[in-house]
Amino acid sequence: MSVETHSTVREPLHRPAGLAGFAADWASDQRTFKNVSWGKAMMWIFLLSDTFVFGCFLVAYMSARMSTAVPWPNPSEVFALHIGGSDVPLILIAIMTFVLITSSGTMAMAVNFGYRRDRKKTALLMVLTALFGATFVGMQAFEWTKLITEGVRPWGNPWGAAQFGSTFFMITGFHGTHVTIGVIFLLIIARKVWRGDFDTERRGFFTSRRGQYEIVEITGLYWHFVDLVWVFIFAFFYLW
Amino acid sequence: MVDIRHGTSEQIGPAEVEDVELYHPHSWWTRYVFSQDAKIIAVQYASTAIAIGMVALVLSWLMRLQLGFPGVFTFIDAERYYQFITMHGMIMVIYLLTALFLGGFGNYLIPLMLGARDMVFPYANMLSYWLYLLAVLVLVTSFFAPGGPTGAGWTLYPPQAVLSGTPGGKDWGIILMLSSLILFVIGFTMGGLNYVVTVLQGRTRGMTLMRMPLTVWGIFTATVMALLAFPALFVACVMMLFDRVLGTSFFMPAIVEMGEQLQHGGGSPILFQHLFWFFGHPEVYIVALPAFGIVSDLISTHARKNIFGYRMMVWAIVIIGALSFIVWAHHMYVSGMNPYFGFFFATTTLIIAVPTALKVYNWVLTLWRGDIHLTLPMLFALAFIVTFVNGGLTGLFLGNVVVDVPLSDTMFVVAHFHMVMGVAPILVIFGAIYHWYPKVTGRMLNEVMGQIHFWVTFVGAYLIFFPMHYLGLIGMPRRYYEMGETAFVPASAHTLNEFITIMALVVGAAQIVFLFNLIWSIRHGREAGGNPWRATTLEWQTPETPPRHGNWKELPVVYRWAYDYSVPGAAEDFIPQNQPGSTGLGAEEAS
Amino acid sequence: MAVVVILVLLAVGSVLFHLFSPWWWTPIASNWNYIDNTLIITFWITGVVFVAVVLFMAYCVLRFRHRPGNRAAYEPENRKLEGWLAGGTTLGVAAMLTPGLFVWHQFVTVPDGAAEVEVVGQQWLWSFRLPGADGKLGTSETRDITPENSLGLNRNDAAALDDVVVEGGELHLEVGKPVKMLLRSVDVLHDFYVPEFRAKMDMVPGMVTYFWLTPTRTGTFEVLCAELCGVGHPQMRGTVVVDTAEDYQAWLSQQTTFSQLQAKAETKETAQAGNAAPAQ
Amino acid sequence: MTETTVHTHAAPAAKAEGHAQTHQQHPIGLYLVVWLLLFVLSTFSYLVDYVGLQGYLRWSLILIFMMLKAGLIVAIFMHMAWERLALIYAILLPPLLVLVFVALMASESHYVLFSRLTFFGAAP
Ligand code: HEA
Ligand code: HEA
Ligand code: CUA
Ligand SMILES: [Cu+2]
Repeated sequence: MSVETHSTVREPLHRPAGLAGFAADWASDQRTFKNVSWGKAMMWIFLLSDTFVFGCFLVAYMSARMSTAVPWPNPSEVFALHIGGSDVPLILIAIMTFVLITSSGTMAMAVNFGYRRDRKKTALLMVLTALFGATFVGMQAFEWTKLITEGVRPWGNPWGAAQFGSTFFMITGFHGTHVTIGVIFLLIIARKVWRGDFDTERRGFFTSRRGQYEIVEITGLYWHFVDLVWVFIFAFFYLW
Repeated sequence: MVDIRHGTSEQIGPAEVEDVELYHPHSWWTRYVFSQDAKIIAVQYASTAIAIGMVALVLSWLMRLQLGFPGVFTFIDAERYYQFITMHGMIMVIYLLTALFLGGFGNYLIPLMLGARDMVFPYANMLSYWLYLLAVLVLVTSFFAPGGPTGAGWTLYPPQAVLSGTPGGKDWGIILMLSSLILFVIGFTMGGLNYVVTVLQGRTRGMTLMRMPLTVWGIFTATVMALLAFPALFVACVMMLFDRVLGTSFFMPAIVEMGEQLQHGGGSPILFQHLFWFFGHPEVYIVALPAFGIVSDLISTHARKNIFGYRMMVWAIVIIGALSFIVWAHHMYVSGMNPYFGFFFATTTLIIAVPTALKVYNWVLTLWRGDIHLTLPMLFALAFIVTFVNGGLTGLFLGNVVVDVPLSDTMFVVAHFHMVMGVAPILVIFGAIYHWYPKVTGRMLNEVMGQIHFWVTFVGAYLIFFPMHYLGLIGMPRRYYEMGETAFVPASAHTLNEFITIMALVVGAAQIVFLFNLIWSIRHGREAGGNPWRATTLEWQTPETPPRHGNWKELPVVYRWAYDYSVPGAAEDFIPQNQPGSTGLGAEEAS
Repeated sequence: MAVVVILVLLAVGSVLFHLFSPWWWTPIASNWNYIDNTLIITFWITGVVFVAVVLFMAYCVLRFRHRPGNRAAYEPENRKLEGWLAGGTTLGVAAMLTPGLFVWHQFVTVPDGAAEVEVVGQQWLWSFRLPGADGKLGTSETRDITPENSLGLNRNDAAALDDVVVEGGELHLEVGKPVKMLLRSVDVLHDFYVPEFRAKMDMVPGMVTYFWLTPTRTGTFEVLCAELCGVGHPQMRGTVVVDTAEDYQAWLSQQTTFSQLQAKAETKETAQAGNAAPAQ
Repeated sequence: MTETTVHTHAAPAAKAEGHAQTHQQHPIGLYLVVWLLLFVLSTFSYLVDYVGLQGYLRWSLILIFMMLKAGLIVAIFMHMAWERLALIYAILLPPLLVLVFVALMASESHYVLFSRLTFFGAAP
């Protein structure tokens, strides 16, 4: 009976799919998520945790809105824009939504080209994504200034429940922060891609780990998550 | 799939990921201070936690002095008293227990026990510690800030927490407290992701989840819970911070404070309580599950017997972890929440008693027909079972909604959670330190000092908190700076209070013996050798002791579960996990 | 060996302490002896379990402690035994929970006849309000609180005008009559707690909470605040007096109603105005 | 679709850690379709408000569109559809706890509101 030494790396055993695979994976050694790298697993679990953060924010918002005896300002009027002599409800928010979705599309493609090791396209698409993200944040800033000039404050507003302002600034602010961080990361990674770090497997400055194109997909996961959160904010905050 | 209890190399797949290249420190700073080695980070975490824990311990003496001899120690006025209990509670739960179990033991044991070289993301792991340290420092500064630390109680219930009737409410205290917590959560998340991913993705060949030592199971489950529970705390802190500094009204209804109308309106204090306990209850199990896991290994190792009902133990841990997210409102039975919640939460709460009970049974059944060595770790393990069962059972009083009505917010609650959290897991920590100190330093802790420490701490702590239940039964409320003259409190109760205080001081003194032992033994302790307890788990099979950066020369391969003690037919009474061959595999029972 | 002795001592000692120590709850003065009974049941079940577990441990340590040449048995698991233990525990838990839930149902369902009494908490004193002739409590509003209207009653609410207001004084209850305690706070959390009544409930600013009870014996009882409400928390005491029917009526007749209080305030103001006029 | 994950060039050639993974590589066309769908769905949910639907219809529509969008993003853009069940369940089950929280807090909020409307005069 030969105990094989560590260095030999055989072709991994074929793994069943479906529920059988589920059981097999959890019962297996080394890795529970087969074919999932450390970085990707980390990002997924982080996103799970972040889901709870936004979940709690939304729960708090729901409770505040459902338990206040004061009328809640009607978002579709508050967020209306005066265009061509008529108020178009929620239009800005709609546009923001589209911008963010678009950025998700470009991000998805960036990942794709990344794995094809097509440096230029990947970097360009990521920069494009970052630009859309920045646009989103910009429009958010516009939205904030608009509301503030109309007299909305964290502690009150002209139309009704004070919690309207507080929850609005808190939730969109927190989401905006996520987007901003995403933009920064996108730009950093884009630069690395452009420089070809991932072809030469250049080591990270802090972590001194070899760079992989997979980082593009991981950044993508984060970015799509930000978009995902917006889907819920859009439904619960603006459409309710 | 590999059999839980044993396997031959044929059944073990090839390495799926290539061996990581370690980060090589270039300077003394990157080696010992800004180290990315989980073992060093663990020691940093542990020392910081113990240091701040000592502060909390001293605070507990001051509190006891006030409760035992009201009016004697005039420098403890009401304000200070409330600041003391708040800091005492918060430090003990978050900055001592959580940090020590997950950051300390987690960092040290997970990679070693799983046969990994290090955590999967050493850099984030390092950041985690430094953020934790920052959080601690922010907390400490609040002691020196104008107005002092917050005195809102560790539950920080608004509106009181941010009003002038409470110490630190309108000063810096509460702001620093909340900021510190936010930092802690962020820092912990970095570490937590590390622990979870290392357990899920960083195990060595042959190490299946069902072969992990229960220690890892406990810490792993607790970390997952923390990653899902801390967000609620984070959100609650952010919102209260806004209420305090921006004047929002998340938790603030219309309020007349000392005859003056405040600007707030429409908020709901109950909302904070729900957010807090949605975090808070999982939190108490976060500090309990690692203790469960560790104590299982201590008992098994020192009784030279496999842990009884391993699978049951694992499932119990997982089920407790899951259930603990739907019992939070048992802290709010008398909070004025929707009274019909009582039915739901009382039921879920008492259900948790069943898996917990099974763990207790399996611990004692592991002793049955064992070969019990009464070493220090074993003694502490036994003490843990006694105190935990006692505290857990009083939990059933409080969980049973009607019974909680008279007992809630009395000293009975204080006695309950000290017995179950302030004593039981702490005893496990001590046992664990006596158990793993040889691996960390290469030397044993002094036995005599250890015995003194054990007896005083165990008996003393029991004498502190067992009688305390009856103070609560009389009706003595908690968080009372002084009972004063109260008709229904007999004079004898005050005598009991004095007794408790004296015991607390005695037990406290014993901790100083322990600390001295910790430092003294680094130099003068008996040489331990690689595997002094003749244990099976991987951390005892490292080539060097203390293990070097990277832990192994060549990664170990695991052929059996962690509990092959006293296997029939085996030469030794233990078989290390990385020992191949089918000696006494107990294959019969396996199926 | 010492361990065995200590473990046995702990188990036995705890039981003896429970039986013979002078520290026990105060004599009950309300209908909630159901709660006491549930508590007793819980004490017995958990007590048995505690003693059993600890003594079993002590026995194991005594019987299976290490002696040269000993070797532990190899016994990974025993499904049957674990099943039985799980079942037994479930029974024990059920035995405690079931009566508990029944009593809780009583606790949350207020009997129809119950008279309403409002308790108002503020840092750090208690005030009370009883319905006037109309038997109804009027609405209130924290925003309306002024020095004259310290409980913030709603002047425009007819039901409020005849309400009896007791500021910082004693609360009197009629023995044998179920009362629904409506709890309100104007600043922070408090908790209306009378140990002899067993029942307690937080008072939450921004909403009104409640519990009900029937006083079963006359006497004077101390009200404590059982929710941390700032530095004055332990000083926040009050008094509840449970009266016979006639004593209660006698007390009630001496109380002032909201409208009377308002009137007093008015006259004061006009008086001041009068003095003020010639001044210029 | 799981077989897409199985073809892995882990193999002896496995170099640095990341290489043992499958690459989530899928036809661009698919992305474009999803992209389009997301646009359409967003437009729909916007129209729900624009047209001014109310009551249950509004809510069911909003929630349906929301879930569809979320589903598409997670399944396709985040490649969840191609991951193995082990990961899918690990990530998608825990959020159920949040749902429990939401449900209970909804009921709690109703209770608080009821209390306020019953006992308080003018709006706070
Ligand atoms: C390590 C921490 C820890 C642990 C493990 C527990 C465990 C439990 N706790 Fe405790 N609890 C706290 C820490 C902890 N608690 C803290 C810190 C507080 C106060 C917070 C504050 O307000 O400041 C608190 C408060 C608290 C309350 C709120 C009291 C109040 O404020 O009014 C309640 C109510 O339900 C409760 C219940 C329980 C229950 C049912 C368990 C169960 O999990 C116990 C299960 C264990 C057993 C039951 C023992 C083993 C079982 C057997 C040996 C067999 C039993 C057999 C039968 C039942 C037949 N706890
Ligand atoms: C792990 C948690 C923990 C621990 C260990 C302790 C330890 C102690 N606690 Fe405390 N306590 C709390 C958590 C804890 N407490 C909490 C959460 C509250 C609620 C606060 C609030 O109401 O807001 C509280 C409140 C509280 C009160 C109630 C105050 C009041 O309501 O008025 C009292 C009163 O006696 C008290 C006393 C003590 C005493 C005498 C000790 C100890 O002295 C017991 C004896 C000592 C030991 C068992 C050893 C412990 C050793 C260390 C901690 C050293 C560090 C660790 C190492 C060296 C490894 N504590
Ligand atoms: Cu009022 Cu405590
Ligand atoms: Cu709890």
